[in-house]
Amino acid sequence: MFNYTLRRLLFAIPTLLVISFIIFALLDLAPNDPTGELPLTIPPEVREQIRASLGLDQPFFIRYLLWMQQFFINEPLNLLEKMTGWQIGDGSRMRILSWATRSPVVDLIVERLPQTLWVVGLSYLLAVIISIPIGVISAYKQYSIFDQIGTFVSMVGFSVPTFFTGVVLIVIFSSWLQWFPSVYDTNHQVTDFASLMFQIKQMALPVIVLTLYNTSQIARFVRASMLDNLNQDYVRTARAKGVKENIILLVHVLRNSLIPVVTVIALGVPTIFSGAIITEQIFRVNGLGQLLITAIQGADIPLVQTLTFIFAVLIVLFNLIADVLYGILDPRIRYD
Amino acid sequence: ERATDGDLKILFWQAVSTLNPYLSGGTKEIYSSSLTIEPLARYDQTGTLTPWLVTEIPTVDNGGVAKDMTSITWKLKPGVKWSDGTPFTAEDVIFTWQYCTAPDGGCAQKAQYEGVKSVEALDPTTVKVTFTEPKYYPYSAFVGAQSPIIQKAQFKDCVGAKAPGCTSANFGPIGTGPFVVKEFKPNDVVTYVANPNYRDAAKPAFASVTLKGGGDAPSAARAVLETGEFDYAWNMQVEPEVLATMIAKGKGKIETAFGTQVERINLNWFNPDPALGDKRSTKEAGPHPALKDPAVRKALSMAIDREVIDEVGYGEAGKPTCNIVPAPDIYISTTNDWCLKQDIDGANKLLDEAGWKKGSDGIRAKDGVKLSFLYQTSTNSVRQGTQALVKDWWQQIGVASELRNVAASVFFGGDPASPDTFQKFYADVEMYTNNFDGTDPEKYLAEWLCDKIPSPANGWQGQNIPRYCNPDYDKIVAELAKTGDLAKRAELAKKANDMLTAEGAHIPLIHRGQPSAISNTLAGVNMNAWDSELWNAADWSRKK
Amino acid sequence: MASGTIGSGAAEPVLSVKGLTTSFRSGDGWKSVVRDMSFDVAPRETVAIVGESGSGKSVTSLSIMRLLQKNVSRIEGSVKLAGRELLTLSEEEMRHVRGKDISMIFQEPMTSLNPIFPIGKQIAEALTCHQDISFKDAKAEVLRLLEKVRIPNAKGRFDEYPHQFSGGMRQRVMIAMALASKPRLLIADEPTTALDVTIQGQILDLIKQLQEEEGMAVLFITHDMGVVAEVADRTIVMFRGDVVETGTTDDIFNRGHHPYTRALLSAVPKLGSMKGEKAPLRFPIVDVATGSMSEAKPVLTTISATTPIVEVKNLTTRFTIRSGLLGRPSGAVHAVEDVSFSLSPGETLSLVGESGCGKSTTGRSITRLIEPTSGYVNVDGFDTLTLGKAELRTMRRSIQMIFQDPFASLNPRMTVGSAVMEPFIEHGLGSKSDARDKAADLLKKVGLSGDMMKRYPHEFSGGQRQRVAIARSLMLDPKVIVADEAVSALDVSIKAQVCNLLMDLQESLNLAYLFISHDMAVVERVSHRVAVMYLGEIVEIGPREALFENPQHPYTRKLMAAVPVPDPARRHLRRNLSTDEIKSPIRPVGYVAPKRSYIEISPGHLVQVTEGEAALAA
Amino acid sequence: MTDATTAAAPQPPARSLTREIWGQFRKHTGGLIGLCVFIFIVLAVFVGPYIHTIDPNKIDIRAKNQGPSVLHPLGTDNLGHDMLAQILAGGRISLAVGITAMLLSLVLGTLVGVISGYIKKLDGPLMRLTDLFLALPLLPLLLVIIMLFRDTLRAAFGPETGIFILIVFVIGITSWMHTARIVRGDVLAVKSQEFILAAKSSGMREWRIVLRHILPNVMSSIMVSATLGIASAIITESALSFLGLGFPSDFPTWGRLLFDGANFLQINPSRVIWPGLAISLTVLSVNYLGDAVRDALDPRMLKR
Ligand SMILES: Nc1ncnc2c1ncn2[C@@H]1O[C@H](COP(=O)(O)OP(=O)(O)OP(=O)(O)O)[C@@H](O)[C@H]1O
Ligand SMILES: Nc1ncnc2c1ncn2[C@@H]1O[C@H](COP(=O)(O)OP(=O)(O)OP(=O)(O)O)[C@@H](O)[C@H]1O
Ligand SMILES: [Mg+2]
Ligand SMILES: [Mg+2]
Ligand code: NI
Repeated sequence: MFNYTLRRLLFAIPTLLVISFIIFALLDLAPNDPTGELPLTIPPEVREQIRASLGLDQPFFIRYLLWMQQFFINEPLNLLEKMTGWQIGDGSRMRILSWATRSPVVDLIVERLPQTLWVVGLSYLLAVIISIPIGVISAYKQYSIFDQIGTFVSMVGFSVPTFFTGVVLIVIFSSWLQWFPSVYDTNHQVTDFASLMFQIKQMALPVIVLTLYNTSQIARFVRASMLDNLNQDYVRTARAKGVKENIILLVHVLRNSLIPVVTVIALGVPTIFSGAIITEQIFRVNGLGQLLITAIQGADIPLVQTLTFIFAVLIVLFNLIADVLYGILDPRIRYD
Repeated sequence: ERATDGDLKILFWQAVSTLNPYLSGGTKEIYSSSLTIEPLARYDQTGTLTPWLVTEIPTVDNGGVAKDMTSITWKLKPGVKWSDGTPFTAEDVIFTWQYCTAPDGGCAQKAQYEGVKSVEALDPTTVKVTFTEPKYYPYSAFVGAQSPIIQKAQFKDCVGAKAPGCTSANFGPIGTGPFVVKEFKPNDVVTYVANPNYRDAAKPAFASVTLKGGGDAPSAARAVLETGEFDYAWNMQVEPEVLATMIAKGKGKIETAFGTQVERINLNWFNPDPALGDKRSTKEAGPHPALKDPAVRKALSMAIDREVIDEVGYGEAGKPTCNIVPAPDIYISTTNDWCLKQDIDGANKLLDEAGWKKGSDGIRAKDGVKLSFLYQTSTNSVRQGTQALVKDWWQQIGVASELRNVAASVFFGGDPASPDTFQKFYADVEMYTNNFDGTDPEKYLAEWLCDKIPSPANGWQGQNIPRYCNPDYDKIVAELAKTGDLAKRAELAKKANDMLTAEGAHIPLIHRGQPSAISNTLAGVNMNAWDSELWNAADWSRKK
Repeated sequence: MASGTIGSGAAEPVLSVKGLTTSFRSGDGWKSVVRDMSFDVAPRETVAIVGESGSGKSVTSLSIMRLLQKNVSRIEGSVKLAGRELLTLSEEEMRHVRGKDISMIFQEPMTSLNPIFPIGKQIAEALTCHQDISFKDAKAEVLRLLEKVRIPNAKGRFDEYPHQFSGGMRQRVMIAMALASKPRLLIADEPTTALDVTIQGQILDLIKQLQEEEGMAVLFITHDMGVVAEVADRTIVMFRGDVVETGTTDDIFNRGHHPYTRALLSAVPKLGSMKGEKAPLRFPIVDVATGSMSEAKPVLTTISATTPIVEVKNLTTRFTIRSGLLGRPSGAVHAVEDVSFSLSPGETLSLVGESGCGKSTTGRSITRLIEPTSGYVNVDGFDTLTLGKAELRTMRRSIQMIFQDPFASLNPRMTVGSAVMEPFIEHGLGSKSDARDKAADLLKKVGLSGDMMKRYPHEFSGGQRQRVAIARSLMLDPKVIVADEAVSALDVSIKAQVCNLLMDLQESLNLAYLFISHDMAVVERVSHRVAVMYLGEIVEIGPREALFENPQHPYTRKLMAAVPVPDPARRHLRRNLSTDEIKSPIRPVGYVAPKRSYIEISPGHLVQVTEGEAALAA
Repeated sequence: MTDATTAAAPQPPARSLTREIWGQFRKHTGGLIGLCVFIFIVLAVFVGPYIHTIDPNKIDIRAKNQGPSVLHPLGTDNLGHDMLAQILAGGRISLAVGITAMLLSLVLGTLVGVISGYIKKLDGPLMRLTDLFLALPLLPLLLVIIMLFRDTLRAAFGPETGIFILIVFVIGITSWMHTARIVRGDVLAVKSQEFILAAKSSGMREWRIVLRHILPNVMSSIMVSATLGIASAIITESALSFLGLGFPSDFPTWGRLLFDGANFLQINPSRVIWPGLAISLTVLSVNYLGDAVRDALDPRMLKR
C-alpha cells in the first residue's frame, strides 16, 4: 500500500504537468479576451496596448513557461520568505498577477478561502453527515414512508437547480419573513456571540441550498449501495451473533457499501475548492467559485490557470486518497 | 455634517476588480474609484461641464482655451488636499498624464489623452495642456470620470511596465474625493471611510461606504427595493414588471439617467455566407445579397414596434429612438421619426414593390436569394426577449430569422480567432448597445468611416461594424472635425446621424438609460449619465 | 465422563420445537419447505438432524434463529427456548437471544463471514456484543479460541481476512465465533465438512467438552454418519421437508425402519471396505422407497502411464504476508511447496491432508487461477504457466474446477440455469437450446430438477448449490476436473449418486480427476492413487491400496486413525485432546525451504524423508 | 401474509428471464407509477402539441404575464408566449437532451470505469485521463468546443440537429467522469469475488465476464448515476443556453424556462412551478424506474 501510494504520488507529478499544459492550451484557445469586458468606447489601439501590457503578445510557449516559473518557483519561494522571514534572492520575483485586478493571484485565493470553506465546505460536511444516515435508513427501511419521503425530497432537491431554490429561499426568508440576509457580508468578523449568530444567519440560506443538493446525491448512492449489501449472508451471521441492529447497519453493511460512497465524496471534496458558482452568485458569497467565474468571463488567464491547476492537484490528490481508502476498506482490493 | 449618517451600502452586481481606472477601463471601476479620485472638471446631470478641482471651465471667451484651439489652461482650486493631507498641485496633474501615456503601461484611458503634446505647470496651480493640432473639442484630458487625477507621490514608482505590480496603490489610490479606501477585496467588496481632509468640511454625510459586488441585477434590485439591505444598486437591467413588483414594497425607487447609449441592430452590408470561409463579411465577399437592397433594410426597421420592445425589456429605462446619437439635446434629430411607428403593411408593400415575393413557406425571396437572416447578439435575457419579438415581426413581413446568442465575453472579446465576435460579424444582423463618452459625438460618428471597416488587414479592429461606406458621410465627418462652433457642430452631427439611419447602416431601437435602484432613505442622489453615477456622493445623506 | 443424563424429558428441554412449518414465497403463493417439525433438545444433549440434501435442515435451524429473510419467508408453529416462545419475541429481545443463548455455525463459511473485517475482530464481536469486556481481554479470549480450533499461528492470523483463509480454516473461524459466547444451545450446520478427520475429531471433542462444562445443548446437522454416531444422543431424520423418524442414535442406527433411514445407513461408505479391490468401485445405490440396494460396479478405465494429462513439477505457491501500516512483506504463507505429481487420463488422484495444507491452492495453481511462484505445470499439452490469454482460455476447456465454496463461486445475480449453461455457450459448443438441454440433463443427473434452473443461488440448499457447481464443471466435457471438496455437502445417498456419475463419466470419457477431499472413505472408494499433503508439501503419494494398507508417513497414519466410524457404540470413546503443537506454513522473509527427498517403498509409492523431521515424526 | 400455505406447489411453467424480470418489475408499485408518469410525460410532450396547437414561439404581447385561462391553461410569460406550449416544446428538447446526454455519459463512464477497474494495465492511464477531464475548466472547454465544431455541425446537420448533437456531446463528454470512478470502485470490489474466478476458470472471455458477471453487480450504482445524470443533463443544458452556448433562445427548454421564470417568481409563480415540476417529475419517475429495475435485477429483493 505504501509503495503504491508512493508510486502514485510520483506519477502524479507528470500527470499534473500534462494537465497544467492542457489547461493552459485550452485557455489560450478559448475565444475570450481580457479586454472583452471593457466598454466599447475604448478604441482598438488602446486595447492592443492593454493586451501587450499583459504579456499577451508573447508566444504561447513563453507564456506557459513563465507561468510555470512563477507557479512552481516564485510563489513557493515567496511563501517561504513570508513564513520564515528570510530574504531569498533580491525579492523582485514576478508573482502570478491576475489580469483583471493586477494583484497576486495567490493573495486573491487566500482572501476567498474563508467564505468558501465556511459556506461550501460546511455545507458539504453537513451533506456528508446527513446523507449517510438518510441513505442507511432509507435502504434499511426500503419503501417505508421515510424512504419515500427521502427519495422524493432528494430527487426534487437534486433536480431543481440551485438558481431556483436560491431565489425561492431569498423570497421567502429574506424578503418575506426577513429572517436571513440575502447578501453575504464577507467582511464580517466573528468576535463574539452576536457576531457568530450573524455569521450563522448569513450562512444559513446558501448552506441550506447547497446541502440539499449534495445530500441528495450522496444519499442516493449510500442507499443503493446499502441495498446491495443488506441481504448478504454475512449480515445474517452478524445477526446470529446478536449484534445490535444499528451496529450491523453502520459497521458491517455500511462499511461494505462504502466504496461508491467514498468515491462520490472524494469526487466532491475538490469541488468545495472550486466553489459553488451559482449559489455563490445568488447570495453574493464571493468565494472561489465567484472568483473563478469572473476570471473565466474576464479571460483572466493567470487566475483561471492557477485556480484550475490547484483544483487539479486536489482532484488528483483526493482520487488518490479514495484509491488508498478502497484498499483499506476492502482488503481484497490489492494494488501491487 | 461630516460622517454622521453611518454606513452607505452600495451594490454593484458586477464586482469591482481594481480601484485604478487607468488599469481597467470598466464602468464599475470608474464609478467605484470616483469616490476617491476626481477629475479637474466633470459633467453634471444635464451634461454641462462643471469645474470640480478647478476654479472655472476654460473657454476661448475666458481665455482658458487658445484661439487656435491648440492649448487649454486649467486653474486649480487653491487649498485642495489629498486625503493624506499633502497639497494637491499641478505636478500631480502632469504626472497623471505621464502615467497614462507611458509606454508598456497598458493604460485603458489613453484615448482621453489623444492629441495631447505636452502638459506643463505654469505655476503650482496652473496647468497648460498643449495639443499637437487644433482640437475643436478640447475637454477630454482630465475631464470626466474617465480621467481623474492620481497622486504623484503614491504612483511615482508605478509608471509604465511597473504599473500592474503596485497592488497597494492600485487598490487604494489616494485621492481628493469625499471618501478614502479602507479595505479592498478585489471582485468582492470595497469599504471606504469619509475623507478627513475633504475640501468641504461638512461633507460627506456618510461615515463609511460599503460597495459590495457580485450576483445579478434582479437580486441586486431585490436587495434595495424589497429587503432594504442596501441603499443603492447600479445598473438595474431587469424586466420592468419585475421591478414594478419590487417597487411596490415601498422601500425604494428606480431612477434612470439617459446618456448616449443606443441599442441597435447592425445590418451587415457584406456577405457573411459561411461558404465564403475566411472571406465572409469582408469586402472580398461582396455586398450582402439581400441587405444590399435599401428596401429590405428599411422594411426591417419599419416592421419593428419599438414601443413594445421598450415596454417588455426596458420600461422606465429606455425610450424608443431612431437616432444613433440620442443626446444631448442639441444633437437630437427628428428626421427619421417615421420609424417610431410600426408599419407592417408598409413594410410588406415596400418589399412587394421591390420584387421580394413570398414563397410557399411564407418567406420572401428574389432571384434565389431568401430573406432569411442569422440574427446574433450577446447572451442577456432582455436581448433574447427583443430577439424573440423582432423575429416575430419580421416573420410577419416574410423575413425568417435564425436566432443566436453568444456569451458576452466572447462576443465583445474581439479575439481574432473566434468566429463569434461582434467585429467579425459572421451573421446577417446583430444587436448590441454602444455609446460615446462625454457629450461630444465627433469621435463616435467617425466610427462609420469607410476606412474603419473591420477586416483581416486591421485585425478586425475597425469600429465600422455594419461595414457602411459612403464618401459623402466621410466628408461630413471630416468637416465636423474642423468645426469649432457648437451650433454648426450640432447641425453636422445631426446630418451624419440621419444619414446612417436613413441609409440603413443599422436599425436604432432603444435609447437606453442607466437605471439605478435607490433606497427611500437616501437623499441627495442626482442621477448622472454623463459622468460617474456616484459623482456627487459627497452630497448624499440619510433621510431623517 | 458425565454424559450420563441422556434422552428427552430428563430435564426441562433447552429447545422445544413444536409444529414448525416454514414456507417460502414462490410466485404468488407460499411453498413450504419444512413441515410440522417437532423435537426437543435437553441440556447437555446433542441432537443430530440428518437427511437428504435440500430436505430443510438448514431452513429449520434458520427458522429457530428467525434469521430467514422476512419478506419472503413465513414461520409457523412454536419454538421455545427454555420455555420462552421465540417466534413472538420482538426483534430486540430476539437479538439478545441470538449469540448469547443460541449461537449458530453456518454451512457456508465463505459467504457467512464479512469479507472486509479481520477474522479476529469478527470473533471478538461475538464476545463484546453481549458482555462488557475490554478489547484486550476479548482478543486474548479469541486467540485462545483460535488455538482451540487449531488455527496455526493464531496470533499472526488474528488480523487476516476471510479470503486469506482456507475453506476449513474459515469453518473453524465460524466455530470459534459460535463457541465464543458459551451459548446454551449451539446449532451447528455442517460444521466439519471442510475439515480433515484429525481436526474434525479435535473439534468434536472441543464441543463435547463445552457440553460437559457448560451444559450446552447441541443441534447438529451433518451428512457424516460417522460423526452422527460419534456425537449424537438422539437423531432426527428428515426427508423432503418432513421428519420421517426420530429416536436415540442407537435406535436409528440399529433399528431404523423408515426406508430412507435404512437407505441412508446402508449407503454409508466405510473405510477399509475396499481392501483387495483393484479399481475404484461405484457406490451401491439404495432405492429410497424400497431400501433395496443395487450392486456396486468397479470403474474400468485404462490408465496409460506414459502420457499424463496433467504434469506438475516443483510447483510452489506462496502468499506474501504484509503487515504494518506500510504494508511491508513480513513473511509468506508457503501454501504449496515443491509439489510434483502427474495425472493420467482416466485416473483419479486424490489429494488429502490437513485443512489449510494447500490443497485448494494446488488446484488453483494448476488451473492458473492463482499465479504460482514457481514450478512447471503441463495440462493437456499446454505449458500452463506461460500461456497467453487466448491459449489459457482454450486450455481451460480441458481442465475444469469445482470450487470448495459453491455459494461464493456462483454469481448471486444469475439464475443457476444460466450459470450452468454459460460455459457451454461461451465456448460455442452449441446453440442455446442445446445448452439448455444439456444443462437440464446434467442437473437431473446430479439430482436436481430441471425447473430449478430459474432459481437464484441463494434459494438453494448447500448441497444443491454444490451439485450445481458440479453440473457446471461438466458442461464443457473437460478432460480433467479438479474437484475441490465436491461432494462434501451431500448426503450419503446423493453423494453416492454423484460419485457414481463422476465415475461413469470417467469410464466413458476417460476423465481424470484431481479429487480433493477430507472424506477418507470416499477417497478410498473413488481413487486410483492418493497423495497426502502436509504443510504445503506432498509427504506421501502412491496407489490407493498401497497407501491405505501400508501408510508410511506419520501424518498419513494419524489421518487414517482419526476417521470416525459410523457406530454409535463407540460414542463414548474419547480421543485425547491433542496437545501437540499446531504447525504453521508461515515462514519469515528469506526462508529457504529445505530440500526434500523421497524414497520409493513399493512401485509408485513414495514417502518423503527429511533428516530432521523424519526423526521427529518417528 | 394471509394466503394459505400451498404445500410444495408445483413450480410454475418455465418463463423466460426477461418475462421474469418484467414480472418482478410489474409488482413494483413505485416502478409502475414511475413508468406511467414517464410515459405520460413523453406522450404529453410528443403528442401534446397536436392537441394544444398554439405555436410556442407565438408572441401575443397583449396577453403577457397572464394567469391560467382556457386559452392559455398554464398562463403566459412576459412576452406573451403560451406557457403550456412552451413547456411541451421545451420538454421535447429537454427530454431528448437529458436522456441522450445521460446515456452517452453513462456509456462512456461505465466503459472507462469497467475497463480501468478490470484491466490493471489500463487502470493508471484511464484514471489519469479521468483526473484530467475532472480538472478541465468547463466553461473554456465549452467555448473551445463550440468555437471548433459549431459551424461544422451546423453545416452538416442544419442549425437544430447540429446544436443538439453538439450539446449532447458536450454534456456527455464533460460528465462521464463521476460514473467512471464510481463504476471502477465497484468493479475493483466485485472482481475480487470468487464467482469471477469461477467464471474465469470456465474459460470465459474477459469481456463476457465483464458483461455477464461484473456489470450486473455494479448496476445499482450505475442506476443511481443514470437518474442523477438525467437531472444534471437537463440543468446543464439550460446552463449552456444561458451562457449562450446552447440552443438559440427561441428553443424553449425546461431548464431555460425555469431560469427565465425565476425572476418572475412573485408575479407569475406558474412560470417556475410548471417547468420545475416537469423536471422533478421526470427525474422522479426515472428514479423509480431505476429503483424497480434495480430491485428486479436483485434476486434477493424479490416480491414486495
Ligand atoms: N430463500 C429460499 N427461497 C426458496 N427456496 C429456498 C430458499 N432457501 C432454501 N430453499 C429451499 O428449501 C429447501 C431446504 O433447504 P435447506 O437449505 O434447508 O436444505 P438442507 O437440508 O440444509 O440441505 P443441504 O444438506 O444440502 O444443506 C431446499 O429445497 C431449497 O431449495
Ligand atoms: N489469498 C490468500 N492470501 C493469503 N494466504 C492464503 C490465501 N489463500 C490461501 N492462503 C493460505 O494458504 C494456505 C493453504 O490454503 P488452501 O486453501 O490451499 O488450504 P486447503 O488445503 O484447501 O485447506 P482446506 O481443506 O481447509 O480447504 C492456508 O494457510 C491459507 O491461509
Ligand atoms: Mg443446509
Ligand atoms: Mg480448500
Ligand atoms: Ni445481549
